[in-house]
Amino acid sequence: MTSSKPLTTRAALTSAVGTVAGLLVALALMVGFFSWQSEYFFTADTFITIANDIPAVAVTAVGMTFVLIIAGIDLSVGSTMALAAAVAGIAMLQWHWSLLPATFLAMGVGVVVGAINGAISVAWRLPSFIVTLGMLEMARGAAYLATDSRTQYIGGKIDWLGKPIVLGLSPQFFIAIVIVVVAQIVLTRTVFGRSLIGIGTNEEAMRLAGVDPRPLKVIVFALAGLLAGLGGVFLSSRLEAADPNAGTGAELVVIASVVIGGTSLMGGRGSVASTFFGVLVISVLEAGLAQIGASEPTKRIITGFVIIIAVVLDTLRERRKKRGS
Amino acid sequence: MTSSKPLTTRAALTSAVGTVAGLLVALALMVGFFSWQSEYFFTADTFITIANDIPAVAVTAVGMTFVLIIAGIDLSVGSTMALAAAVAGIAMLQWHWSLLPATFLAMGVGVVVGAINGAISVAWRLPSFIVTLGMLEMARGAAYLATDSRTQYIGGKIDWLGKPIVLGLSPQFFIAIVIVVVAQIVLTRTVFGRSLIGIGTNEEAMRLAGVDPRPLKVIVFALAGLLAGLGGVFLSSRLEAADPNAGTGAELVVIASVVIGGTSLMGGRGSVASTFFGVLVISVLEAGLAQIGASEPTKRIITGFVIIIAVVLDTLRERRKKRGS
Amino acid sequence: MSPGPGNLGAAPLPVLLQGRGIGKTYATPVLAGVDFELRAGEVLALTGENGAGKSTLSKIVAGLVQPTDGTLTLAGAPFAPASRKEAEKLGVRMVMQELSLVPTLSVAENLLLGRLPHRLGFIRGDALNEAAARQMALIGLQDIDPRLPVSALGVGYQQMVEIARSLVGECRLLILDEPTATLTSREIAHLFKQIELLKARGVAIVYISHRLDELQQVADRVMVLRDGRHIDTRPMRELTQADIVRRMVGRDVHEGLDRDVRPRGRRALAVRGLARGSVVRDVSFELFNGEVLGLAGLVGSGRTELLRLIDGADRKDAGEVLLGDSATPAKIASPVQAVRAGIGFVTEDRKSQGLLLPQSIRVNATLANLGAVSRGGWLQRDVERDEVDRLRDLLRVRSDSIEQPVDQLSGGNQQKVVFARWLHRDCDVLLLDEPTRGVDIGARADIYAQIDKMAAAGKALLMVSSDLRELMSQCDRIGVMSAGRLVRIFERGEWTEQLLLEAAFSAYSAAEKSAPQEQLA
Amino acid sequence: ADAKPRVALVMKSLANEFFQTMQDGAKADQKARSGEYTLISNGIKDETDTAAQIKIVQQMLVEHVDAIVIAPADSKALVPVLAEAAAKGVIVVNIDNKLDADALKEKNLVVPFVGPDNRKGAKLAGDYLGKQLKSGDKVGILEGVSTTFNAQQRTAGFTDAMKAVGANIVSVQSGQWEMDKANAVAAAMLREHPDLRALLAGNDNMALGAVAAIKSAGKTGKVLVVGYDNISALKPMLADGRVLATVDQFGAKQAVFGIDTALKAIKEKKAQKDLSPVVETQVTLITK
Ligand SMILES: Nc1ncnc2c1ncn2[C@@H]1O[C@H](COP(=O)(O)OP(=O)(O)OP(=O)(O)O)[C@@H](O)[C@H]1O
Ligand SMILES: Nc1ncnc2c1ncn2[C@@H]1O[C@H](COP(=O)(O)OP(=O)(O)OP(=O)(O)O)[C@@H](O)[C@H]1O
Ligand SMILES: [Mg+2]
Ligand SMILES: [Mg+2]
Repeated sequence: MTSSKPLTTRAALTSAVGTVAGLLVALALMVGFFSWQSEYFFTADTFITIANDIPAVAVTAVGMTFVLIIAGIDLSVGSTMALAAAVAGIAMLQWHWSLLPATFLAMGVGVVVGAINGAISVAWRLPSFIVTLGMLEMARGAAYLATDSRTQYIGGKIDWLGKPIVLGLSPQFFIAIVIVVVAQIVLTRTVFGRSLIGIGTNEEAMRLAGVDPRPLKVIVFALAGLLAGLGGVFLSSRLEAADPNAGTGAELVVIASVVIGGTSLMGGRGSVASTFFGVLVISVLEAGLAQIGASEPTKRIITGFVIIIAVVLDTLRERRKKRGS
Repeated sequence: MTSSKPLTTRAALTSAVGTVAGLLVALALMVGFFSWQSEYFFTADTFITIANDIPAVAVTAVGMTFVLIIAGIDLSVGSTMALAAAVAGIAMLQWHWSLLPATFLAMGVGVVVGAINGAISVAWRLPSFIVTLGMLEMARGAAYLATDSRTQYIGGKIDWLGKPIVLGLSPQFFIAIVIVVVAQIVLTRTVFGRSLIGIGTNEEAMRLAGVDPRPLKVIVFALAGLLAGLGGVFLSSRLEAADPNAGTGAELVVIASVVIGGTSLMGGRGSVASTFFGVLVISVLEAGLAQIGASEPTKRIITGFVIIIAVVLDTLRERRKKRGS
Repeated sequence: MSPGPGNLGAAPLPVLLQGRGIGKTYATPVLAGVDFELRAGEVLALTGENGAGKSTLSKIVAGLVQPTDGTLTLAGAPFAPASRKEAEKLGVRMVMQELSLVPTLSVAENLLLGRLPHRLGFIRGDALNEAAARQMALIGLQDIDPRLPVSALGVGYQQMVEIARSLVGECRLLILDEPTATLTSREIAHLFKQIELLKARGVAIVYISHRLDELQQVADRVMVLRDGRHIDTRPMRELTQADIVRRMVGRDVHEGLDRDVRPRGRRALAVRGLARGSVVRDVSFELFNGEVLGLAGLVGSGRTELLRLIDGADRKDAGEVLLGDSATPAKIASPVQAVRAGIGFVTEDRKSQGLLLPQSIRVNATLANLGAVSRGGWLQRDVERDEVDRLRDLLRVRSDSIEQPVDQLSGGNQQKVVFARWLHRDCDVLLLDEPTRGVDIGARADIYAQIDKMAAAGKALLMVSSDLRELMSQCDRIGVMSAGRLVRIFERGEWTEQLLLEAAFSAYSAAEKSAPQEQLA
Repeated sequence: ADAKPRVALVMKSLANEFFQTMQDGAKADQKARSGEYTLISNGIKDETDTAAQIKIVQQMLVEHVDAIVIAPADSKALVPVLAEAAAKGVIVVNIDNKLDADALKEKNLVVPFVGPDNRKGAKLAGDYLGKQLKSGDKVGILEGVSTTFNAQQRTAGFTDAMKAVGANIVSVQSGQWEMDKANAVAAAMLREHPDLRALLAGNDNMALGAVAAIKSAGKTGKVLVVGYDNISALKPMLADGRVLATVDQFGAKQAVFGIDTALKAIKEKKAQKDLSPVVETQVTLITK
């Protein structure tokens, strides 16, 4: 038995690298399988397409990671995406705003939706599951109202975000990467991030330590709303339209990605970096299944299976690590 | 400090009556509003239609109540309904089974799906949220496979369950009522029910007290599957067809009903009886909004709003009670 | 260096905190008309039975609970803290009776929770770890790496972290609510040294404990509460332990250090070569019907782990447990099998491992033996109510009714509910981990009486305690664990406090001077 | 690789029987003339998941297909990605749901539409129903997902026909294309308007839901129902009159027509912009 210090550092390192390594293995397996099935899969094109595909889900998943870390959940992100995109679309079409202010407006809408989620949960100490379930319905209704239940075609005005600029990659890809990196730093290096982990683990202890969890929780939900709003704009820019049905069911995909990335649904444990890889797993799976032309039932069954397997593997790894240490 | 007995009974009574009373007030308000809006709302017809409408959701919600009580969640119930109904439909159409054995088969399918959910969650100690999310996809895929993605018309063979027998009410209504009553008794009066509440409150304490939570959890998920399977048959019998898309999104409606009925998403607290009233609230709302011909956005917004308000009211009541005692 | 009890009378210290007519009413009054004063640089011991209102009074002072009556003044100014933060701003701090740490955060982060050193919101890791190490050194824990997650520490160490945390920052008044309930003498010595230093700096200390011998060591004055009322406050030196007890419970209580050795029956249990990692190493012993075998050891010596292994709660790496006279190992892979085999386990951490907090006393008490209150799977409410009423009276659980949720009970009464559960189960072998943690002296006597009764009925009891006096008074034999090994089993008559302590340290000093923390890795 | 042209068929929800039929038709056709082309077919989870469909189009581009035959989930939002496809030289053919003309214009794109006129189809059914109605009769419309173009077109077609006979449309509500949702809505309409004469459903699944609602209300035979799509489950209903009529738009053939158009363009080496804009396919009223 040696001194404990080197051990600690090593353990901490192994943990972060561990999750990502596990996900990389899963990714490699999938890429291998799909490459074997389709000669066109293992090409730069595929990966560029995937890369340009993920920003909307990725940024929304970043917000969801924070929410799960404080032991909350946000089922309204899909609707928020649609509502924010709808408002941005109207701003561009009817009020002739340009892309940048419209994007900020969308993020503002997201913040408001998220803050309402947070404020209601906090004020009456309600589980966020049910509050955001209500919001899922309300924000979707609002998106219908805003667009008059019709897809609003925006056109070239919004497509800049999704158009390739460097190496075939779009600005939204780079923005998403920056957000992931910044969020990871915030989570691991700041007082804010630590407080969130504390709240997710033992809210009462945080309260007793003089950290009021309430404003922090509202901020986290607002942040999730903001990022969902941005995700909505990203989605719109690929569609060049504001679709009132955009993001239907996105909440479950986003949550699945975050959980596959090793973030705990019980709160207190999570990493934005591995969320990103969780998003990749789902995207590669989706892309690959489409590329080999799998039938709908097959897709469903395989997707469900992969979600479960990915989480089982993560748990086993996590547990082995614990036993080892 | 007086003797404990009178206090106890009174408190217990107030509690049970309290939740239901709150829901009754909510129901009365809605009925009042819709009756004011539509001259045809306050008629026996309306209530008979609603009564014949709810059994599928009601029995599924009973299963969900048990799942929430052990601090689990089951997102796969909607897909399970479809899969079970599909299998029953095939049994009746292709193998020429009669209704009763086909219904048992459907419940059997539900039990298998639920038991798999439970077994996976228990074996790897995974959150049921993610396991059942995977199952949501898989069971839906299986339902597509079973029906070849086509609605299977079953016809008169299955309609007995949904046909009025007494006072315009159908056998499935009475079956649902019996199930609610039996489940409530099981929950409050049996060792099984007590153990579930214990597991939902503090699983580790139960384990150390010598109650193995694992088989009980598997049983609860299997039970939820069984009831979802029965719900699927109920749905089919009203429509006289097995629709592979049946029950899409039902999980959220069911969870909302259960939570509105005062069952805690955190586990350890819940009542089947009030779940039934939660189901009523959602059904009356849906029926009323359709009857006054509300637009789709209005429906969405009001539904979301009612979900949140109902839970806020329940929480306030609960809290007032606690403060009082 | 310190004023000490002796020279207190010489120059009365200035009054720091004064309470007048403090009352608190929940459903029923739990505090009524309490007057008290606290002087700078003194240690005021607060004692009383479980549920007397000690924690409630402390929480009022610390801003965690608002009084329904009465006023407080701090250094002459009105003092009505609305939150803990507000109280802490004025230098009033409290170590809670129940642990309130964040297991996923590191020791350092927990120590400085709410005041993490940062620059523009970014945590300054070095400053954090340095400050934490300094803080830990104050209470003699310089060996623990502040970067470890708290969850890697045992309960005892976690308690030490709690204490260390309260010493961070400006402090004028410190409340310690049963800080030593899970500590052994080594840690307690560190704590007392720290208390002396604080006193010398003029800090006023409220010290709550059920261990009266401790009070004699540290306290300058003693304040006794009974049923939420102030009974008496006097200088410590004017009182004997018996005086204090009489004031607390209103009657005499006999602990009796010199009991006769109980007649030993047949073998109830044999443990052979039990091991798990470096926490429990090759432990073997036998336990007999009708005896109480104590387990002493330092915090982290592996006593809890040993009980958990016997109970099947954790997986063992090696070894076996034999039941009764049987020569074949019993198959006990889970607590469920243990209970079925007649082994009960009163856990150390009642909050996370024992109780269903939001549920009633009734539900909690019958949990391990639902079969006795049911027929064919159906609960028999009347039977259950009668049995729980009986248990409640037997153990004198202070509560409004058996329907009261246990999270509304005081700590000691919660402990009694856990104990009641295993009385109800009626096991052949009972594993007791700190069974009197936080239990007052009167109630302790109740529990001892039950232990006695069970032993007399031929049950076998294995009791872990950090309170050597308790072990010495209650046990027929005492085993001592050190660094995961069972180093020696003393028979009654062989032991002295000194010998027990030496044994407890033995495996550590043999390996290295650097103490038990190596097992933390 | 092989010299055979590779055609990607991108469908809407394969959970919907109509598209399933369409896909099966295409697969059967490909099997019959497997020497002529290869087929990759894909669909999305539900009809509103536009983003997922875009992803599929992109994957097909990555797969280097020669042609894309698509039933767009949204008539506007799919245009940009299809423009991208055309720019890469992939032949794009639109089936089922017509792409928005303005959006195509902005992208300077010509995409041949091979498919039926939904409005016309709905009007066929509506007109047939109209013969049994008199002026002032109350009718209700069960719309699909209101945000989709097909749903809107069918509602418009029904409305045209009802206006023509002077019937009174008392309610238009969405049944989300689904049987159980339509059932609940139809039940409410029947209660609210006890003298309702007919229910016009945007697809046959919803018609099935309506039939069930009529039965529960004890009004079988008193309320007429028309549907759209001619799914197999409807046959017994048509036979005994519980459903008056439905519309067949020959889903099984639609995709094949689209594929033919694409193959022809490839064979003749025509550029996208030279393709003829509309190839209308047949819609037929089915009453038995
Ligand atoms: N939140 C609450 N609601 C109702 N009663 C409460 C609540 N908190 C404490 N009590 C009651 O107040 C009384 C005093 O409790 P307190 O915790 O102050 O006792 P204590 O003297 O610290 O006892 P112990 O030695 O067991 O820790 C108890 O009878 C307890 O049941
Ligand atoms: N859940 C756990 N995870 C990791 N290490 C643990 C855990 N529980 C205990 N340990 C470690 O195992 C060792 C033995 O702890 P154990 O609790 O058995 O000791 P103990 O003598 O009962 O002391 P205590 O008074 O702290 O309970 C300690 O070093 C402790 O830090
Ligand atoms: Mg206390
Ligand atoms: Mg211990």
